Amino acid sequence: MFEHVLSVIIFLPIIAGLLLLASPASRVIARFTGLAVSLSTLVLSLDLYMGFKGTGLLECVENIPWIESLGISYGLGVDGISLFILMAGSVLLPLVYFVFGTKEKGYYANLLIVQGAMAGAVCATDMVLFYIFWEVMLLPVFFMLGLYGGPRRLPATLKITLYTIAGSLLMLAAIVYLGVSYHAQFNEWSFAMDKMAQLNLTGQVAAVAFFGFMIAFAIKIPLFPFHTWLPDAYTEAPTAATFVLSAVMAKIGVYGVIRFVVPVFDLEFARFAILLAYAGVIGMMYCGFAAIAQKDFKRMLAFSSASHMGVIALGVFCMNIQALTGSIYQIVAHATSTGVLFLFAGILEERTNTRTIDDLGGIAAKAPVFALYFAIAMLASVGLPGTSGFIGEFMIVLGAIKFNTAIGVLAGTTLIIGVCYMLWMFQRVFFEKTSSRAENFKELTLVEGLVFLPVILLIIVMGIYPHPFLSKITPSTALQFAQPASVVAQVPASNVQYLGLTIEQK
Amino acid sequence: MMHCYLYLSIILFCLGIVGVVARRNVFTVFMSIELMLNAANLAFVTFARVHESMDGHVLAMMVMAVAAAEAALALAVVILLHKHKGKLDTNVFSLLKG
Amino acid sequence: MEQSVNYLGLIPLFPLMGAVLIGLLHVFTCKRTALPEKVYGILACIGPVLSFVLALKVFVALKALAPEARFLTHKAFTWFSVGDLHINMGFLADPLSCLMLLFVTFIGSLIHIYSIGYMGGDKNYGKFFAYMNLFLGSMLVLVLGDGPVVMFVGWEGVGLCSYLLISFYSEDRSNVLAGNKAFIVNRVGDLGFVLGMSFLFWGIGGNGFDYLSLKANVQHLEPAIALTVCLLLFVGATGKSAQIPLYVWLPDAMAGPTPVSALIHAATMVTAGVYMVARFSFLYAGVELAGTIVAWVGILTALLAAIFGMFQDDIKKVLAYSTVSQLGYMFAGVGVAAYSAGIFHVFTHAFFKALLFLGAGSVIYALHHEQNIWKMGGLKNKMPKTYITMVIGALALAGCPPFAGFFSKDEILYSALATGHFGIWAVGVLVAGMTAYYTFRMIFVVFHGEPRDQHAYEHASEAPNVMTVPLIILAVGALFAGFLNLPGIFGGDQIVSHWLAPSLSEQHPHGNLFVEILAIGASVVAFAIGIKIAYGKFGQGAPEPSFSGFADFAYHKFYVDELYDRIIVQPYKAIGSSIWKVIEPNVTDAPVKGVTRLYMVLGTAFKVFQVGYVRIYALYMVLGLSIMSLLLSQSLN
Amino acid sequence: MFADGLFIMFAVLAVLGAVGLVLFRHPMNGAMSFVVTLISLAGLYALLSAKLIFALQLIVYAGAIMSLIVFIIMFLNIQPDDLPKEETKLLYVLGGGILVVPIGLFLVKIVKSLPEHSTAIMGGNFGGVKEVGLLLFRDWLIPFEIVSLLLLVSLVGAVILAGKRGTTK
Repeated sequence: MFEHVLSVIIFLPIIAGLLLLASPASRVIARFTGLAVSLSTLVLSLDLYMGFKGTGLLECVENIPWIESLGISYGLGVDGISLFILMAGSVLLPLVYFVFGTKEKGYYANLLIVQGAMAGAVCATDMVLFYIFWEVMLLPVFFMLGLYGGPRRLPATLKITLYTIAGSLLMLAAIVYLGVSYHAQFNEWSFAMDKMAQLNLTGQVAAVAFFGFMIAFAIKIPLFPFHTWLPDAYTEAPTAATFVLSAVMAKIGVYGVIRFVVPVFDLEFARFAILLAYAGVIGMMYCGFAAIAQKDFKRMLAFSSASHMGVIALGVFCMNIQALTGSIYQIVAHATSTGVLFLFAGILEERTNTRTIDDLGGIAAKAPVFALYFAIAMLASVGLPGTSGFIGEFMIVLGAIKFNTAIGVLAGTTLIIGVCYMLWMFQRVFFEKTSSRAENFKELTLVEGLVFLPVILLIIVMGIYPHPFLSKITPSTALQFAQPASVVAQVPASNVQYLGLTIEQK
Repeated sequence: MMHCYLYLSIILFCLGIVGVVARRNVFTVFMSIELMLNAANLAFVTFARVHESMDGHVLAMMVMAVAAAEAALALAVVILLHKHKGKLDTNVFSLLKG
Repeated sequence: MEQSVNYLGLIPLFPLMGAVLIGLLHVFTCKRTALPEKVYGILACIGPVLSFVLALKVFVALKALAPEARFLTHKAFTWFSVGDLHINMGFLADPLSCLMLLFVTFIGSLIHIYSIGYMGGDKNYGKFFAYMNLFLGSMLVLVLGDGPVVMFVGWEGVGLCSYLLISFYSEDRSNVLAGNKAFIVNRVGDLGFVLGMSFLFWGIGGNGFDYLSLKANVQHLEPAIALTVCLLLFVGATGKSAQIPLYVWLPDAMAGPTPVSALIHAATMVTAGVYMVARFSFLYAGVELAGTIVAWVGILTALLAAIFGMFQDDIKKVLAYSTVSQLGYMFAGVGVAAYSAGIFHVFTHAFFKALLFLGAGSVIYALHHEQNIWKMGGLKNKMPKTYITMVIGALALAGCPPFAGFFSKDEILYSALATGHFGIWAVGVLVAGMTAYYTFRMIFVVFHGEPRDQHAYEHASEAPNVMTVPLIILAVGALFAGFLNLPGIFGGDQIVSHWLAPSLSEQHPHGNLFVEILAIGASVVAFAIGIKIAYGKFGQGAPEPSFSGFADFAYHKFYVDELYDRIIVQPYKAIGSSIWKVIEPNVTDAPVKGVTRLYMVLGTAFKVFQVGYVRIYALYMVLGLSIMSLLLSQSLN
Repeated sequence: MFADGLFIMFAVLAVLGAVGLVLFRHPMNGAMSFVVTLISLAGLYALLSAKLIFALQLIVYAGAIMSLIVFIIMFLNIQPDDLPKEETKLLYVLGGGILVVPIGLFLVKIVKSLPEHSTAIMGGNFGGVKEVGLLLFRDWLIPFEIVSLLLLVSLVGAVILAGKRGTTK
């Protein structure tokens, strides 16, 4: 692990992607460049992971003054929270190049750019830098969706782009507000994240800024009721874009909440946590219910993803260490399970030319390996113990019970809701009689089988032996609760009672 | 006396505006614009005299040069328009209507 | 701790490894040349048998310890640890889990052997054994887990296997639907389990979330929380063990291959709920109300299932309802705090019910997958071994002394009576009579009388040895298992109860001799009446009855499935589609659409100003300039 | 006093010329009246000691630019029918006049806030060709060159635009 490893992880794919766009490379060259770059990023990330000490503080810090008059710096760093989102992106994205080998040059180039931008957003420790990466992240998705998406891609593209940009602008305003308040309180300019935590924010304006951040992140997550862009975008997007959106980008929304909202707006967060938690739970149930009504398996997975994101977001809002850690663990688990499910859905779509559940059937008999992989990813997605999905879900429910009994009980219903639509879909697609479309379904090729194998194994390993992962997460999540004593002291007692707040004191 | 020159400049400028806004004849509109330029020139030269610095003169020269360039182009456009529509009415052209 | 041993983890590991190995072999060969069945058969039996051997070793090791310190632990690794939540992947063997361990591995091994014959010729032979091994491994994790969370791993694992095995013949939609139903209903129970665990953790879990620590801290638990936890855990148990209101999946689960029904849906998995309640006996013992609720739910389930069982015409459905009914007894047992009696019934039930199912499987096998009892008849001549063993099983099930079921069931009823639960006892005796009736109704219809389907009858023959030998072994168990816990009145010393005592927080009721005799007498009388009626109606062969009135109602299972469909499944789907079709576009998305519409409206409104005349644009400019001037001149001076 | 008299005369002429420009219907009349304004302005420049600008105003503006305009007007051979019918002209002039009043007042207010200053004719070389030329080539060289470029561009543009043939329908 060398000094500027984070910068390399971020900019290697971005530069490679831009070069690809500028050059007249053929599809094959584009694909192999993408593969090579993403694999080298993977190697670097693994190196980073191995060298990660798990102290809970930021590691691999880079800090170069950028716009000094405003105190904006090029600041990077990872801690136990961001590391895993970074890893999820690095580990999962190379899969796409293996699985989808015949796409346009722009497809691969955009994929590279989005990978770099997401890494940047996750590593940035300066709010302005974060905002820049946050916006850059959206552009490749816009192009991929608009250029290579399904037949009804244009409305979906417009909706996701405008919707998220609207949120981002609110966030920008809130960032500027924070910077100005920092200047007012400490008489120097800074947008560094760790300094923002010292801010003493009160009153209406702080609440408005809080919602500026929250809405931006809620749209990205997407948290109920800001999820309406999701079904169309996930369904119409090319598989790789859906994969990126669900597996990593949505998580950066949650990450943003943990990293920016919780430390800076601790008071507002404590005040509104119950509201947000209800939004998470209702979103989980709402999307879960909607999933059962879908005829298109990609759309069903989209709703399932939204449903799970509700649970993950809930974990953040519960304000205790179990739920928060569970949430981060679930982020990784969900990235591996649902992300892979989306890839499988893409394979299904490519090989059968349909997305309608009722058109399929009996694939398990035709492609046992594919069915096995799909089943494992699906079981992880429904949170079966022994797979990665259980640990996080269990901890979130556990934490939610502590936070608020009603929310905890409602959160638990994810166990039932998730399994209903998943099994229903699995039954229609993989069991029953082989349908005409599935008649010639090809089994995964050897390469595909081998490429998916590590992820499938990861799902199982993460379920059976999560301790090594958790031991890197917990120091950072524990730090998040290092200062809630002040929160407890400052929230009026009546308020605490009224909202039913219980803040972890550890 | 300076005030008088400036008041004159203001009056000419306002008359220019009225010409632009009120008239539909292309030539009149065009010359009203020239009038406004001249009003500005007068102010420049006045201030040059007041400050006893000749930068105002230079600026006035430049304005004249720009006016000349403008005249050349504008008249070319007028000729084109006349060729197309046979009218000198600005209201003939309303392609920007929403 | 010197009681820490390192081989406990291996017990579930053997079958799990077997499952992985067989599964991979199957997946990679099934599309090419399939491996010979023998390979799978042998591989599949290695794991269970090794586990059984290790279970014996555990038993011996436990036996050597003093009764009050009779437990072995094995901490494999830290599973997860966050804040004060520390979960180890740890295993605990105490008398209770050891008893479960022994019979699960024993019966599991037998059924594996039986399956070698029964599943012969199936194209998914390997898959079947992979699932079976996976099931056994999960069941052993459930039994051996040292805390509720590890138990939950097994708990869900067996649920998964149950799903996979019910939908084993996955080409048929109804089988898969039955599997879905089982998994989803189980999940409802699991929700209770998870919530129960969570409440328990926040109550007393901070000092360690395994049974030993929990047991040590149980007195710190607030009574209200304790009641909540007990009830929530019991919800989990009703799901897994098919009690009211979640029993509906078990009869449908008979869609799976018969050995599956025997192993999973009769002998082992479904008793997990009872095991769990016994495991948490330290908790339930402190909350009398919870126990009473458990007992009543149990006994009412027993009654309901017995009613259904009397009118079924599918041989496996009869057995399925009898299973539900017997599970009800077990819950009645653990509910009245007679944990050892409940567990003992689990133990004996495993033998005779596995026996009955395997016997039924053998009949079905002989008749080429015919399950309707009204198409059978007179088979006792054709299949003597099956007949005799099944009769033994039936006698045990019906509670005929001195078969296994008699002692265990009597123990439960006696405990109910002795602890003053007269209602439960009375219902229990009634159900005992009904059990005898429907069991022998089945036996008489299937084996006695004249063959109803001559063609099938002629082709029927005794099953191969690999199938009959397990039957015989189980029959021996069904005959003699009861003597292991011979009550004092018959001169026994209740070995099993004493063995279990260290694990359970139970006080044995000190009923007097009169109560004991009353209990036994009533049971025997009920049995006799039941069998008498059955013989009277079906002993000499009877035509297929047509039901009317109450019988018809019971034949259709009181329309509970239809009711659930109407009040849960259909509304669920309706909510789903109304969210998708109505709420999502019209309510949730309305603000977004509203904003777009607002832009449209504003655009149309501002379009008016775009008149297209240069002059007017200049006018706007001047207007703006003028207004600005007005404003600015205010600020001048 | 003589200078004041001249100023009043030129000012009145300039305003009258401008009013004529705005009001005359035919552009030719307007152009002629505009020439009056330009020449009066040239006189005012002279009064302000801007010798070079005075000359340029006469030569370039009143001479070159205006003759170009007049030439084009005559070239197009405008008949009264070609002219737009501006029945509501006076209304517009009135409206425009009302609109510009605030602007004018605002400017007047600004001017009033400036200190009064004499504009007596300066002797010496102020505003002479040499001085302005030196300034132009010393301090204003780059803008000067840019303006020359602008003229070139407009020249080319005018040729291309006006020289288009056959595009009429």
